[in-house]
Amino acid sequence: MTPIAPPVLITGLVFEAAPAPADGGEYEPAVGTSREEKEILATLEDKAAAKTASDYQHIVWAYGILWALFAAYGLFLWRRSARLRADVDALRQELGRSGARGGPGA
Amino acid sequence: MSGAQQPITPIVLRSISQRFGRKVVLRGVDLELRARSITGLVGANGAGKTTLFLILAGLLQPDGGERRYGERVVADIDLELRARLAYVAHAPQLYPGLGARANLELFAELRHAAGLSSRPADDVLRGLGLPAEALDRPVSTFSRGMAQRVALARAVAGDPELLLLDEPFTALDARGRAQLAGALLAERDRGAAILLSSHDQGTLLRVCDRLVLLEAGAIVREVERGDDDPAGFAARASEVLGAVGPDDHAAA
Amino acid sequence: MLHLAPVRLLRQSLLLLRSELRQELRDLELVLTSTFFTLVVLGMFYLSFAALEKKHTMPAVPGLLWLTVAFVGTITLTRAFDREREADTLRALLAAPVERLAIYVAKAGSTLLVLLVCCALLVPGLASMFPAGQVFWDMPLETVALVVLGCLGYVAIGTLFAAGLAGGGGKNMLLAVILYPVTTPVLMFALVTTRALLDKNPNLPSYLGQMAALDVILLGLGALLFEPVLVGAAPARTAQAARQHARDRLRTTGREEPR
Amino acid sequence: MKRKSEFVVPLLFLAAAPLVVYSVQRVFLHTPNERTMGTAFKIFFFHVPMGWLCMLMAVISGVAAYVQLRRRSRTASAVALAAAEVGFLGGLGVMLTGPIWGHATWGTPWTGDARQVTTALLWLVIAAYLLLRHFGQHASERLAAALAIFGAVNVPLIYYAVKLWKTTHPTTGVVAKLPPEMWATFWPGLSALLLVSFGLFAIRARQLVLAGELDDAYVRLEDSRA
Repeated sequence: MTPIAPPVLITGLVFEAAPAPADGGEYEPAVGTSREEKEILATLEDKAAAKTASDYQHIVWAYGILWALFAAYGLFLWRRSARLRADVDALRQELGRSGARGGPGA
Repeated sequence: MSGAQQPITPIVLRSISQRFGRKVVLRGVDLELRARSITGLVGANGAGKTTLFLILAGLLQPDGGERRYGERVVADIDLELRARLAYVAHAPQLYPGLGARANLELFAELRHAAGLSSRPADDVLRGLGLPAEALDRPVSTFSRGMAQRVALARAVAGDPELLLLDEPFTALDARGRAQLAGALLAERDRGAAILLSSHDQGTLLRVCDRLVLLEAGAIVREVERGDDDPAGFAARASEVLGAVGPDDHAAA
Repeated sequence: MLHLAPVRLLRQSLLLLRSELRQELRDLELVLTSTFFTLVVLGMFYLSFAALEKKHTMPAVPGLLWLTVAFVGTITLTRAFDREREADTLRALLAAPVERLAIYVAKAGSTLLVLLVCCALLVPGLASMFPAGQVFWDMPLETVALVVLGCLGYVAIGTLFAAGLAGGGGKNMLLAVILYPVTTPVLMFALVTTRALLDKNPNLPSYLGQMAALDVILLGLGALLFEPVLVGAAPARTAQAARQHARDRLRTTGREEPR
Repeated sequence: MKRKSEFVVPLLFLAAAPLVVYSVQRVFLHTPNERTMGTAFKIFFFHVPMGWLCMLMAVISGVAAYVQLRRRSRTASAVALAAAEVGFLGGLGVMLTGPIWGHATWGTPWTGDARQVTTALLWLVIAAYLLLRHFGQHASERLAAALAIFGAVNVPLIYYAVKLWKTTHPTTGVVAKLPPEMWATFWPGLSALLLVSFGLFAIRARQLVLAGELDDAYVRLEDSRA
């Protein structure tokens, strides 16, 4: 967690109060980026990270469904094939039987 | 236009076949229908009789085989051919709300609209024994036999060269059957080729010039009435009729 | 002597349409059941939506209008062809020397008339029920054009499929299964146009024109497919044999004539 | 006897295999994220081709159905049914991934705009066709063919409806405005999908033709015994 304390929300007030501890020397303002910008960036990065994560979840779902659809259709086709093959085998058997009886198959 | 003058008889079916998937309804039927002749089609229920009628009337396209009407090999039964054939189905196919005369007049007007002629409705209906008081009653009040007569009247009104009758004698009493048989003979003498299916053996024997036995979608027997030997025909015909089996008559 | 095909088509269509109407006038079965159903639906709409504010009725009215047309259309077509099926009269017409297209035209025409009678109740009903429908009163000509075009498109498709099911001995349950998805494009166009009418959109004439074009396409398609669907075409081999035979005959007669 | 078509299917799949790998690699590793729609844009690369597949198959089915109706061709009947099945699959893919994309980008699974609605409609017509082919009797096969033809006619309506109803959905414009590297990813994905789908379609069509021939064989066997 980034240390975003409630005061940040009222940034203006916080930063008005901030330049005070000149005596302590423990606080040194970063050059180039203000704390405000940093914290805004951090929030945005957080949001972006969350968005990307959720996006990836969506992508996984979408692609998962697509592959599953095709797999299901493949399975359906495969089952049809098996049934057809069984049918052809049955026909062969019938032919063999009528062949043995001296039918046209002989 | 010159084709219209040529007769559409004889009608020749050559190896007509019809199937639905693995169920074969007709297998290689060869049949010839000649002018001035009544052919009786007999066979058990489900032998494919009705399908054969539908194919001849142009209501069903066969899966294979050839239909020849006169000189023409026919792919579609077009309007010109339909003008010269008539089909009486198992059901009377009449508008129940209309009277007998109105039913006939509708079809007569349709013929006129196409430039075809038609006999006056009243004449045909009376000729088939429909009482005058019944002419304008709605057909829905008719008995099955009366409706059957109206249907036949409608068929013959256009003087068809080919008359297809699927079970016309059903639900008729003996007098009605005799009347109908008389009408059929008259149509034959006018020059029509008639195909007739029925379970009524007596009438078949009386009117038919030829009997054809349809079994499981194939024509298996044929007997013709010779000029010389009426008794022989009767004997052979009874044999064919016997092959249908008695159970099926009851079912019809 | 046979009349030319267009003459036959026109005369036989009129005859069949007249016969349809005559039979309908005898007992008014279709008109009565369909208009009654329309009234019932209108009543249901009133109970369900009378409390809507005006801005909400704006998008609701087109939907209510065309949804009702879809319902009534299904009922009318089902009943109209059920009657044909009960007496098997459709087959009698198909076997008679009647242009098959005339059967389509007559059936579509009579169904259209029944639908229009229903709309004659439906549109004023909606107009008086919902404030947004006021436009129907304000622009009567456009409203009539819209309703006629919408119903015509619906009937053009509906007749084909209802006849196909009635002729093929198919199951009637399937009619609803087919009719709704197939007629939705027409109804969608009708919806858009109705919304344009209610919005007083200046492009309304162009929308109506598009609907007319769609109707022409659908009628053409219905007419084109009616005979093949009801009777079927000859198998390719048979058709080829017939053509070959015709050619042979032509050749032989051609040879004989010079002699 | 080996037929030409028996080599076509493995060839299609063989050609599809590297394309599938390549397109997946491109989609997930190579292609930059789209700015406004974010990572979820990657769904686009299969969502849109699925839509195209659905429409293409509807058109194929309609044309085949017309041939079937006019010439009574059993092969055309098989092609029409196979195409409808694959089109149904494509439509289902669109309808399922569409809401996922919509949820990721607009926060709502169903925006209810014209293209969604009309695709759903086309899909319903295909579904009705399959129902009729499956449950209708023999005579309704011709009616089913008419239904397939109407499905094909619906396809241009789908495009037209988008014009008529201008809404939030990315219209054809978005696809056209795609930067070239997106297109470079899009085409392999589309080709892979089409190859696989045509492979499945060919298998199914051949199965149906085979089933018909099998019927013939049974009938002939029965004939020879009679």
